[in-house]
Amino acid sequence: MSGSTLLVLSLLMPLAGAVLIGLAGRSPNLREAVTMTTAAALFAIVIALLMRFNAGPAPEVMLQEVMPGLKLALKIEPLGMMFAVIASGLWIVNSIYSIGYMRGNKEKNQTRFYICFAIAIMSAIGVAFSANMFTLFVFYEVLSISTYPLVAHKQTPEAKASGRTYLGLLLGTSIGLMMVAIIWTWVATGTLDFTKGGILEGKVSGALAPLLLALYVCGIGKAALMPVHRWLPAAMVAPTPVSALLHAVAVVKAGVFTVMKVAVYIFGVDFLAKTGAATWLMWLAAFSLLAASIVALGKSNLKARLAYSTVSQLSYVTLGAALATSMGVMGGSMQIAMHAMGKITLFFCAGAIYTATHKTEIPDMDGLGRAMPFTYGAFLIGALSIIGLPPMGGSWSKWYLLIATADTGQLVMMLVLMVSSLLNVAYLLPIVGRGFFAGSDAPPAHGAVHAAGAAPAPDTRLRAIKEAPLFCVLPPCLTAAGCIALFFYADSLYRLLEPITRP
Amino acid sequence: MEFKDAFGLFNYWIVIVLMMTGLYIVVSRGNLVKKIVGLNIFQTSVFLLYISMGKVTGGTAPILTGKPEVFSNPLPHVLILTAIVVGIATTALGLALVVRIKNAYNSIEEDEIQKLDLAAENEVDEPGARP
Amino acid sequence: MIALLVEAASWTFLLLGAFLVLVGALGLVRMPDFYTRLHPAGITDSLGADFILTGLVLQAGFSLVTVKLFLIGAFLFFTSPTSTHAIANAALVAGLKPRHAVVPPRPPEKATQDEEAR
Amino acid sequence: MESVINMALLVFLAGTAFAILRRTTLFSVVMLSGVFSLVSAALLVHLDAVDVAFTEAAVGAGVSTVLMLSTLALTARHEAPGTRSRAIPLIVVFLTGLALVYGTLDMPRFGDPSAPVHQHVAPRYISATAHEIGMPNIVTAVLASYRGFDTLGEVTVIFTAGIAVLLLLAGTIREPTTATKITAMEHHLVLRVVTKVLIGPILLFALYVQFHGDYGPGGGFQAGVIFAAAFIIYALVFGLETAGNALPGRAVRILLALGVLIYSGTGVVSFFFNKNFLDYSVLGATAQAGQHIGIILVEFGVGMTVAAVMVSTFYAFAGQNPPIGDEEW
Amino acid sequence: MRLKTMTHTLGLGLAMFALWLLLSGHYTPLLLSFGVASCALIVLIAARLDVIDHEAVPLHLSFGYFGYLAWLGKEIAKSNWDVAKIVLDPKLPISPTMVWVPATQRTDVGKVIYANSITLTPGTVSVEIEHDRILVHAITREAAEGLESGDMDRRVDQIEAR
Amino acid sequence: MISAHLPILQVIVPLIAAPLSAFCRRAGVAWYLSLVICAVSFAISIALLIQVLEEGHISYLLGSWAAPWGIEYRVDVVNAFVLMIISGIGTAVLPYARTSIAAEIEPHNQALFYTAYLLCLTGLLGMVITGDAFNAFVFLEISSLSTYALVALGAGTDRRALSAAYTYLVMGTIGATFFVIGIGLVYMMTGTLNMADLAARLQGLEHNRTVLVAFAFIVTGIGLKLALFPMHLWLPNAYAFAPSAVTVFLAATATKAAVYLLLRFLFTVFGIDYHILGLTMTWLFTPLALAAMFAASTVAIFQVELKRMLAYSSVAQIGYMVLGMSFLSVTGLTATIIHLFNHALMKGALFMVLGAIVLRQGAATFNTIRGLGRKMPWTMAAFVTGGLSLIGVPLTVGFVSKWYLVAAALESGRWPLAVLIVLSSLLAVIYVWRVVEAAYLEEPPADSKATEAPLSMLVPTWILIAANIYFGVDAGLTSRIASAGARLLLGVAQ
Amino acid sequence: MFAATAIALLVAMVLALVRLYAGPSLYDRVLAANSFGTKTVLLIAVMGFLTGRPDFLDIALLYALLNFIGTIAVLKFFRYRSLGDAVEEKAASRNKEASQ
Repeated sequence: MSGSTLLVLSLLMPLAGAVLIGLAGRSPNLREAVTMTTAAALFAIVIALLMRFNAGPAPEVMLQEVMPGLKLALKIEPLGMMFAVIASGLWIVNSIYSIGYMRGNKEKNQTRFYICFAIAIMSAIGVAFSANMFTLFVFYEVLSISTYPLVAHKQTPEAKASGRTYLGLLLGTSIGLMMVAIIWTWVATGTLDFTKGGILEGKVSGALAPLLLALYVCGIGKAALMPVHRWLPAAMVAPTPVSALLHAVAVVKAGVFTVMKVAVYIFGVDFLAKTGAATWLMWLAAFSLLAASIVALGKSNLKARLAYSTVSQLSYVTLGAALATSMGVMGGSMQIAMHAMGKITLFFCAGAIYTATHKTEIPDMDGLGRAMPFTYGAFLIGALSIIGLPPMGGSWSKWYLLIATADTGQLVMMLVLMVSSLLNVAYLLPIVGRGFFAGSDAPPAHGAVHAAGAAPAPDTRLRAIKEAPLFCVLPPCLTAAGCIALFFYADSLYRLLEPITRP
Repeated sequence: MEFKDAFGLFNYWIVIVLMMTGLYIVVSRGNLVKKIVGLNIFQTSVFLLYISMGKVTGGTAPILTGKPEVFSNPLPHVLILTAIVVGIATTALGLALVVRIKNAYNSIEEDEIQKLDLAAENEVDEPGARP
Repeated sequence: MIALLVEAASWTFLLLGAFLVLVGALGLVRMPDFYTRLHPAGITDSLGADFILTGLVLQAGFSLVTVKLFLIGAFLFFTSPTSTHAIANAALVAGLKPRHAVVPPRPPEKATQDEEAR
Repeated sequence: MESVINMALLVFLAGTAFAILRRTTLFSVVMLSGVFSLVSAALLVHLDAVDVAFTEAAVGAGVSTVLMLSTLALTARHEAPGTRSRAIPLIVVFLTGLALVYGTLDMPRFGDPSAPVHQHVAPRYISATAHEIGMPNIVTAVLASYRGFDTLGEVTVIFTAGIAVLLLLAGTIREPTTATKITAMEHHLVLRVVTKVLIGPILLFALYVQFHGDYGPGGGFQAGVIFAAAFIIYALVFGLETAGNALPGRAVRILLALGVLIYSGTGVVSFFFNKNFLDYSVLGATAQAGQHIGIILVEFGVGMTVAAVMVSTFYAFAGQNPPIGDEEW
Repeated sequence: MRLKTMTHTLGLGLAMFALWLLLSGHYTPLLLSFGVASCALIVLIAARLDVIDHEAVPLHLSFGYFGYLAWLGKEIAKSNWDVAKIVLDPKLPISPTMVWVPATQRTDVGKVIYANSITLTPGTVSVEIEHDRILVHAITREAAEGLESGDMDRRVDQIEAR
Repeated sequence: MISAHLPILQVIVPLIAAPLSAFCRRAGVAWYLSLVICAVSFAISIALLIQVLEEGHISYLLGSWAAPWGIEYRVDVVNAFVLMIISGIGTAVLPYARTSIAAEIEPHNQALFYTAYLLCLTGLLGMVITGDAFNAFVFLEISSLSTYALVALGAGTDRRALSAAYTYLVMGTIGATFFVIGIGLVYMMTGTLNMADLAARLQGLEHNRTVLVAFAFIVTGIGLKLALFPMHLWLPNAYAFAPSAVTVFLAATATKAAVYLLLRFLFTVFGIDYHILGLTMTWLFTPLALAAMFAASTVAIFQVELKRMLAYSSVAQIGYMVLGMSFLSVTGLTATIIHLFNHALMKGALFMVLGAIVLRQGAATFNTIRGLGRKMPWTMAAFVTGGLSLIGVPLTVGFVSKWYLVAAALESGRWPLAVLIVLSSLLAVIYVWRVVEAAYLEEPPADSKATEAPLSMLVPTWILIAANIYFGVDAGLTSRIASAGARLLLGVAQ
Repeated sequence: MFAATAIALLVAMVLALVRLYAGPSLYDRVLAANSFGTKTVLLIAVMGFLTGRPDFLDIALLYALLNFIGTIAVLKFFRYRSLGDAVEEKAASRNKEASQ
């Protein structure tokens, strides 16, 4: 099979999966089998593409010329390849987890869930392989729309409100700002192709470049940079597999991925550095990074805390892009992968806890670690990776970013990174700590109210809790292992990404 | 402007006054029949505007008599013949609508009808309401 | 000579007609109530119109125009009393009372020659 | 002298328009609007637009008045006192008027023979009608031939109106009852006799106007209106049911459509001679004769549709059930 | 079709054609044939409308009608003068009166002629027609008395020859 | 031979069919006739478009009288495109209309409905194809009169159709009369009515005050007809209460023809060099268009009745078209022309969906569509797709329009306008999403008996939806035509 | 002379208009309108001569005809409150009252 066929297939496969899932909606088992098969097949295709990409010229394909000069086209480049691998790989894990979670919680409308999920993956792959900004934008929008039913899945008023915030912010920023930026680029340069070294140099004056960059970055709502991050915590009402999808597999990753692409292929690192267009962005990212961490510290809802953690962690990527050096780009790009693996682990664990105990508040979770050792173990590994401690994958990205700040002499930024790591420790590790060590005898402080009533004694309560179903526990363990593996195999990732950092 | 010039335009000015009277009746009155009458006046005055521009001083109606004569411009006449027909068609249709409105609302006053319409609009919110 | 005479006659007719029309219109304004107004209106319709038309006929000589003027006259001759009668009748039927006259009571039926209307 | 009459009529018109604005009795308004049409028609005659005057009289003073009266009979007699603000309409209208007056400043003066209108297009009609069409009435020539397509449009407009009125009112036409005859004015001796006498001449006049449109003012449209007037007066006096028996609504509907078909059919014939639509020159031995035949045919179509539309519209209006309840006049 | 109706029909057709010739002024074969067609159409329509009878085509009126017209013209002139005087008189000397006057005509056409004649003469207006009498509104007492003399009534009777 | 007469056939085929259909006593027969005629008409328009694309403009002399003396039909790429839109939608509506009309209109009116429909089509086609200013007025009136009647037919289900039709009639007549005044004034100064001739003779009269006023009146008159804000007040009710099939047809065609007329007068008759044109555009059209985009969209958000909501949305969309013109650039006009087409597709489809809902539920309000996503999946899926197109999501036609519009704004350096354009399209997100939420995220009432719409309605709807997608994915053809049209109007070489 | 006649007619028309506007009864208005119509007929006839084209009398004839029809329509309207065949209780009863 030729590379371009494979490319097209990588889009068609999840799409076909969506259709088949719809057809198989009557029989849950068949439906889930289809999901799994599709996920596996997609991963295989992506891996095949990876091999082909490593071996020779990048596969590319032109799908359709929408308007004169404006093409829907796919092309593989390193960053996208990495994103595709992450998305397709995590889909498998996430699917397994979904089966456990959705069945465990007896969610309604599961067929719709799986269909939308498949379409979301399709669009994530599309985003990853886009050959130009237009194509990327198209898939970006498809992604927003296809995930909307997932966010509003529960159909409660709260879910609907979150759905509204989610879609409103994502569509609003993308159509309202990013589209303008894209058309501006088009009008200025006559092309939207992702080109190494950027296309804007000489086409847009240095004074306007920050403005254009602002349109892009604020337009990419999925990157959840601080003023436009509201959708992310709001989307926490969704079922946990969806959160995992949002935070790790596709959505936010598509966002920061797009930021990276814009920085590297539209503006070009040199152009950014030369004009200083990204300086403001660097400060914004830094602010976002710290502020979100501090907010996370104050959240007692586990998923909300993780959500703010995501906001914070994503800012690392943006910061990497904004530093406008090769090391920054490298660190940012790696952070995409590392964070994906770490955060998905954490969410899986949160979901597993919820499935097993129906608890969402951190103070209620004292001592759960002893009842659910696998879950909490995985959580610990994920947390460490997020914090950036060896031997977890997360340490590499933080490392490169630190080098980048040193390269550019941004000592303040270096300080910010360090403070941030401390904050990470402060909001993540206590969860694990309380899980294992707190509340062994006394009823949890917050539980006092319900303990007063007919609630069973703490011991029996704890004893009643078991690990979540296998399908819920296995995936976090796998991804936790992945976190560790990434530490040891970061080299291949580096080699994959290396071309983009070369001028 | 010389007096003679002004006089040459005086015709047009009165025609404009007529037009505007008609238009004013249409926009300011709430009675549906009177609105139609206003439209009629408006349109008729426009006809006069056209015909005025076709008039040649000392000219005569554009029907050949075999003698060499100065004729007024026939084209505006043709146009206005058509326009009159359009006007009567509009009037007939408008009046037919008025009759139907009277049947349906028992009123031909715009204000009352609007009130009734508004009430209907508010009803839609209620469950099971069918307009 | 004849032409002059005809011209003079035509003038006379026209001016007389114009005068009568004016008088009729004046009466229409001056008279106190609906029923009395019917009479001066009749002046315009009958002699006023006829005089003016006659004056015009004299101007036109014998031609198609004469025929048409004559037709107008004939038409008015038929229709104007009919309209006037119809208006008066309608007013009476609707109950409009004359202000300066009493509607006389219906005299008793003399004979029963009914079924007049066809 | 001419300008005196002109001015006087214009002032009449203004006076009438203001009176219409002021009156709240709708009946007066309708009468005044009839007068408005009548005066403007007189003014049109004065401005040499005899064909237009003919039409305006037939339409404005005749048909409109009858239709408006029927509407009044079915709706209301008085305008409710206005509650709405009149300032905004006044300002809008005033500004519009001001704009128009501003526009007049560069206009050629009234009656100026050197105005641009008299220099282009129109002179050709005046000079070429005699040999190209061969009829004295230039207006008819332009109407039916040079701009014959506009007139086809006009017939379609009137056809549309006829269809529209049928669509709106046909559903609410009352079934004839036994009592209906009472209100025919047949017992009205004078009206009955005079109407009977007049119907023949009116019809004749209509047909005269129909066939002499080439020579003098008139043509299919005016003829159609007069023709319909004969039926209307008949229906007024002898009752709608009698009229409906003599000329059923279904027949009227067929005639309504037939007129348009005659007109457009005449145009289509040119196709068979590989000429453009509405090119009548193929219809006769010579181009001029062809034009003449074509014009007679299309005028006939116009007359038929117009008459049928007028009659059917009158039927539709007059056949409505009057609302129950009365208000004092 | 009865003979009487036939004559009426024929009369109508001929009258119409005469009128056409008077109106037309163009005597080309084309227009003449249009004329014939038109008259035929009118007769057809009239028959359909059922208006062909002695009322529509008053063949029964004698030639005395024209004499009557002359007399009526004189009367009209006279009464015009009277009413004009009243209108122009600053005092407006009116004495409105309403009276019933007998109408002795045999046919409706006769009655209509009488009623219209009354209306045509200014000063008197026929307001209502009953079987054998007409309610008249007169502007002065004298005008009413003039009618009550019955002169006009008789003259109209006379033109109903048959 | 027949190809020489295509321009006139375009108009007289429906014109002759209209009286013929009036003979039909049964609605079914009239429907068949109309369907065939509309299809023929559509075929003719496509043939014309092809011919025009190949050969440039076509001129057809009616009655064989040479141009300024007789009436000329002048087909170029701009009006050929609009003709195609009108006749295409006209054809697409008919299969749909049969079921819809049978349900919504009193039986005795159903046969004549098709006559009025054909007349409306005739009028629209006639006013678009003609090269004569007054002839445009006549056909404008044919379409208007039949439209009033068609709208009033909605009285079969809701009496408000009558008052809506009346308001439409009054406003429409005022507009038409203004238009006639304007034409009269230009005729006064030039002595001609032929548009091309007018354009030539208006040269040198740029500063003539009469011509200036004529310009103002023509623009205002057409503005009323096309519901340019704030002269749009007639439109929402007219669309909301007309029978569904009529709404589809009108929403997709009527204002389009008016926009075309405006383009024709602004750019062909008065010409790009007309001194006041730029000022009008900047100081009148731009603010009005923006006001339309925002005010109408905002009002749309608060509507309960869906038809009316979309009607307000139409007002906003007209704002886009007008805004496109106001840039006076090739890209801007391309945006306008392509949006004529695109908007016809999306509004046509969306109103068709509403018609299907009306058929099944009796009315289309937020109340009656609750949970319909499950009960009428195909119908609601069509709505979602159409709604996305309205919002301007990529791969739909709406995106293409928006793309050109924003590009035009950026090209002209007025980037705040670009931002405003997209912001206003975000308002569309809100009202479209209210529907989506109600249809998909709410449970249907327990006693709901709603079933999927009949195929006769679904198929036309989905044809239009498919067109929405197809021309959104491959806008090459439409954008080529639109930009050729824009160049033609602006007099820029190809 | 034509001019004098025309002016006299115009003045007469003004007077008729005054009556038309002033009323007071509706019948006065009908009468005035009818009278106005007759004067217009005459005016048009005279104007034909005034402008030297007396062959437009068809229009005057038409006016006369329409004037008549208009008046009949008005009357029917008054009497029966409808131009159709409606039976109207009130009109019928009025009729009776008036004739008694």
